[in-house]
Amino acid sequence: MELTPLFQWIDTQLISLVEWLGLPIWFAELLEMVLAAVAVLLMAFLIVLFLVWWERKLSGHFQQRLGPMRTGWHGWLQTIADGLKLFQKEDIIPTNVDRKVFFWAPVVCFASSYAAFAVIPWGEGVIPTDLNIGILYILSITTFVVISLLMAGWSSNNKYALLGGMRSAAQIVSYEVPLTLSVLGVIMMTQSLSMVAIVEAQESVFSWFIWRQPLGFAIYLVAAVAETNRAPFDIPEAEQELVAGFNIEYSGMKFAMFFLAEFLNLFLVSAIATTLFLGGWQGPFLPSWLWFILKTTFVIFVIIWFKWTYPRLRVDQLMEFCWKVLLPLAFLNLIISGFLFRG
Amino acid sequence: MADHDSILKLLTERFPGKVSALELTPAQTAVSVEAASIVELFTFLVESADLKMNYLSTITGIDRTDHIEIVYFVSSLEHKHMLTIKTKVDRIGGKIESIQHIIPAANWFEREVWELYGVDFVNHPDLRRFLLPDDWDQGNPMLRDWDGRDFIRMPEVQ
Amino acid sequence: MNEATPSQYSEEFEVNMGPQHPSTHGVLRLMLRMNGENIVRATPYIGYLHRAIEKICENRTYAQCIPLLDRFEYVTSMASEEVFVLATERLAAVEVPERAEYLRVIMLEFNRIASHLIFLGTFSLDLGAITPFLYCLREREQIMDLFEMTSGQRLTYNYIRVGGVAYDIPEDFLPLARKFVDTFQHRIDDYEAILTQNPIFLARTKNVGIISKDIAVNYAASGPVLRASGVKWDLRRDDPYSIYDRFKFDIPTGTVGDTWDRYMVRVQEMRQSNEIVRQALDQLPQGDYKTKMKAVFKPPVGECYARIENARGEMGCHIISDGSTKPYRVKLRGGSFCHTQLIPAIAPGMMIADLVATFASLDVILPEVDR
Amino acid sequence: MGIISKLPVYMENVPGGTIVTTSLEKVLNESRASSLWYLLFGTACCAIEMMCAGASRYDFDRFGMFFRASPRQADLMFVAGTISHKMAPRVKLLYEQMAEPRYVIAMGGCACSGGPFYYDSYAVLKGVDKIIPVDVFLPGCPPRPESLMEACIKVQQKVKKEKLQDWSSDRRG
Repeated sequence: MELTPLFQWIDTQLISLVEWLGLPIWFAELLEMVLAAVAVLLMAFLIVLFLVWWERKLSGHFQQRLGPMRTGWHGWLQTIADGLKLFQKEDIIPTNVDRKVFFWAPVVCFASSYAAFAVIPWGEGVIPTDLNIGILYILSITTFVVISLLMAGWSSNNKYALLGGMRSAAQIVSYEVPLTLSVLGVIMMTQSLSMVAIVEAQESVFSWFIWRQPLGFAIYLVAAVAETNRAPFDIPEAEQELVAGFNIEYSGMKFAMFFLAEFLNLFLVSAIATTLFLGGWQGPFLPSWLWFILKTTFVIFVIIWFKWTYPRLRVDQLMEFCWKVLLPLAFLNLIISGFLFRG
Repeated sequence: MADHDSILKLLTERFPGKVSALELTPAQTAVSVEAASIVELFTFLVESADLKMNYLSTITGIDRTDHIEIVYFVSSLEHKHMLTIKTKVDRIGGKIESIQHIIPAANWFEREVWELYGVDFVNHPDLRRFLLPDDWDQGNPMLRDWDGRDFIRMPEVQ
Repeated sequence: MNEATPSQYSEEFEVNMGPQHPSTHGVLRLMLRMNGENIVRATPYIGYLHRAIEKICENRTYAQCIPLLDRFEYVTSMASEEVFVLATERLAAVEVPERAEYLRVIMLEFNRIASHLIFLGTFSLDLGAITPFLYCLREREQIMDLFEMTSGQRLTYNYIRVGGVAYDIPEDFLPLARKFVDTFQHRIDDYEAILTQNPIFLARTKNVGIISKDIAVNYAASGPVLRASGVKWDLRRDDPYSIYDRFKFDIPTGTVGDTWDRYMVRVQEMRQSNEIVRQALDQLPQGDYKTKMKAVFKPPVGECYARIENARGEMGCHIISDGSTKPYRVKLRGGSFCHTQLIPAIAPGMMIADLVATFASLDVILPEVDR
Repeated sequence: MGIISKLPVYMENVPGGTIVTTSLEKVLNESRASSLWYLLFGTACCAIEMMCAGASRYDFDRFGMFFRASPRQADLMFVAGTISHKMAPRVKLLYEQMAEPRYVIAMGGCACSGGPFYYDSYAVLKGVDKIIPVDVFLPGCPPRPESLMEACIKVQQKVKKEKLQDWSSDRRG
């Protein structure tokens, strides 16, 4: 039940349509790209709708309560209701706020995490564009999130937002380094940056990189959790200290964009984890895209599990943990994988 | 564990004119002191070896219609005994020495008595309003003859 | 302006942890003067919950004051009723039957456990761990059922009256209470499993917000805060009231006086209270639950200061009576009042996260501060 | 909210337009009712009952009600507990910071009318409706979590009955 024949059929239909209209051939390519982008956008919205509902249900059951029940069977309409409600909310732009920066911050935040979906391999041959520098592209594009947090923190003209913005920028920038190093370990073994090549290098279950790079996987997971401001590292939005961190002044659709981007980041980070360490879409008999979805959901479950058990780290402990613990471990991991897997 | 009589005897000899024993209905070691020598008494209470009363439970202000009475409750954690100290201050514009530099706990207790009863505590570090709203202009509410803008008294139900 | 840090470009700014802030328990405003992440000066502003309970009590009879006392300290209402009733009974030399004394001790200790459960919940909530909050409230609901069964209310009981208690306990109170007392032991082990050995929790609480012994005594700290600083002072043992001398329980004390010690002292105290309730349930005598009181209760002229060991330290009530049916003056003293006074003394140099953790460990609730 | 507020006026004269507005209205109201995020704001004993209502046994999350720390993102405000004169301006400020379709539940006797502190107290505001418009008054001192749930259901019913037209007129000034 692979999806590649479906894409070939769409491809031929598009070309015949373009010829029938007498347009130049490259127009079909353009149309295909637009279609792919729209498909990924739809997939992104669907994922976020599911994830928000799933986190509330999971957190409910962790805490021995039920989570949303009233809106639809077991509350599956809950996130749609939240989205529609946020759509109707008054869009407050406080007076002494830097208007343009205030307006563009959520857009940059959402755009950067959405742009990274261009190279996520959903399944066999199901990948928007197979860049040969796939993983490098992702790591660089996701740093735009830092800029958007700073923009939000600075422009809201609110002390808490400023503190929240500064803290999140410091946190994400410093956790970028161990994240990249742990990814480097995997790339050393596959000799290629392209996501598809990484996945193909892990055919059988025993050849997954998690077995050959356990330390790398651990560092990646911890750094990824810090990258998305979640769980023990969620200091920017620490309710107790900074009320709501950088998105304190945002309401209505602007807040929804931040909310969307946060969950998109969560999915992105776990998608990369499955591609790099858990063998992407490789799996015995289920269709490839189903394997990819199952593995990513498992990683998301673990990250959500972190959030509802661990207390929060202090800012300086967080930085100390990154530079004095995670970084040396990442270097060690590089050395080990260099020795063990020469050539 | 110095008991009732020995504390009273010790204090009355130490401050002959100023401190005198007091009998209260439920028996307790109580002493009345002049407002002027309050600081002297507290320095002695804190420093003296066999008393060592440095734990101030609370300070109460009472409006006795012709004067304002201030009651200090001091106890010692080592010897486990407690002493009630009562002083009198005149009702309007009463002045008394602040014991904040001897026992820091008195800071907020004195501030409260100042705000609600109007007793002025001399050289208290920051006598500022902290219980009532900042724009409060209706005097000291705890005095018994006080009446305010939207202050509704409960009607007597016979 | 910036004597704290040598760099001449840094500038201090004021942050207002306002009256509406998730981490301040209730409505306390902390004006923090910050230099980057560190606090230079913290000044608490209180009075946002000042309800003038003492002024109201001056125009109420003794029986009418008790519901007001419930709202004075609403997390441990039984304790605030007990302190008022203790002072009145000492003033008027009223005898309380044995069964009433035992019922009072059982209710007081259950209330202490419920209060410490709220502390454990909000303390871990302020450190970011959300799940223990829900577990603690789940246990607390069982205690709420017991209270509701006897006094009819979940939070403001109006149960302890002058001369005894309001109602006798229903039949199915004892089995339920025993069941709770037996299972509660393992529940505390569950909480300790999540929090006590958790490295992040240790990093956030060890050696944070240290209150030395002399600061604690000078600022009249009391209860778990005083004991965590190493002073072995518990009013149930050192200024005995009611029938606490008939129960065997020990007083947990800390050593350093940091946030971790305050947390540990309260967790151990929950175990001790559990033991006290078990012994009280075993020795519960039969008999009537309140003495015969005259309809119009007029205590003699005089004054009395009673103090009891509440979950938040020494709770005192100074009653002055002029012989009429209404108290001439009622002065209430709560432990949180002095603990809030501590903050400016220990806050300089801390970071915001530490101040939040320390303030949560002081377990301050605002009605005691503002009255 | 420009487009939405003029929508019902144009839809009237389009044939069959009213069915569209009523069905659209139903969907919008339904979504607004079933995701009321409440502001974490409690002053006195009612705040403890509100905590219990949010905890495992009575669980607000079943109604889709999730607490938000910042007033900007909240649309339901529980005034839980006594409001003193010193706190009144802050409550008003908080109410004004909330985004427009906002609702207020005056929880407990103190918020409704000053409760046990009505007589002889010089510092208590006699009812929060003197400073902010209140949607549902909830008696009780403190009200049980079940009655708090009932108040929330009443607010939800009120939201479901709202018309799209009254969006065009500025509702509460």
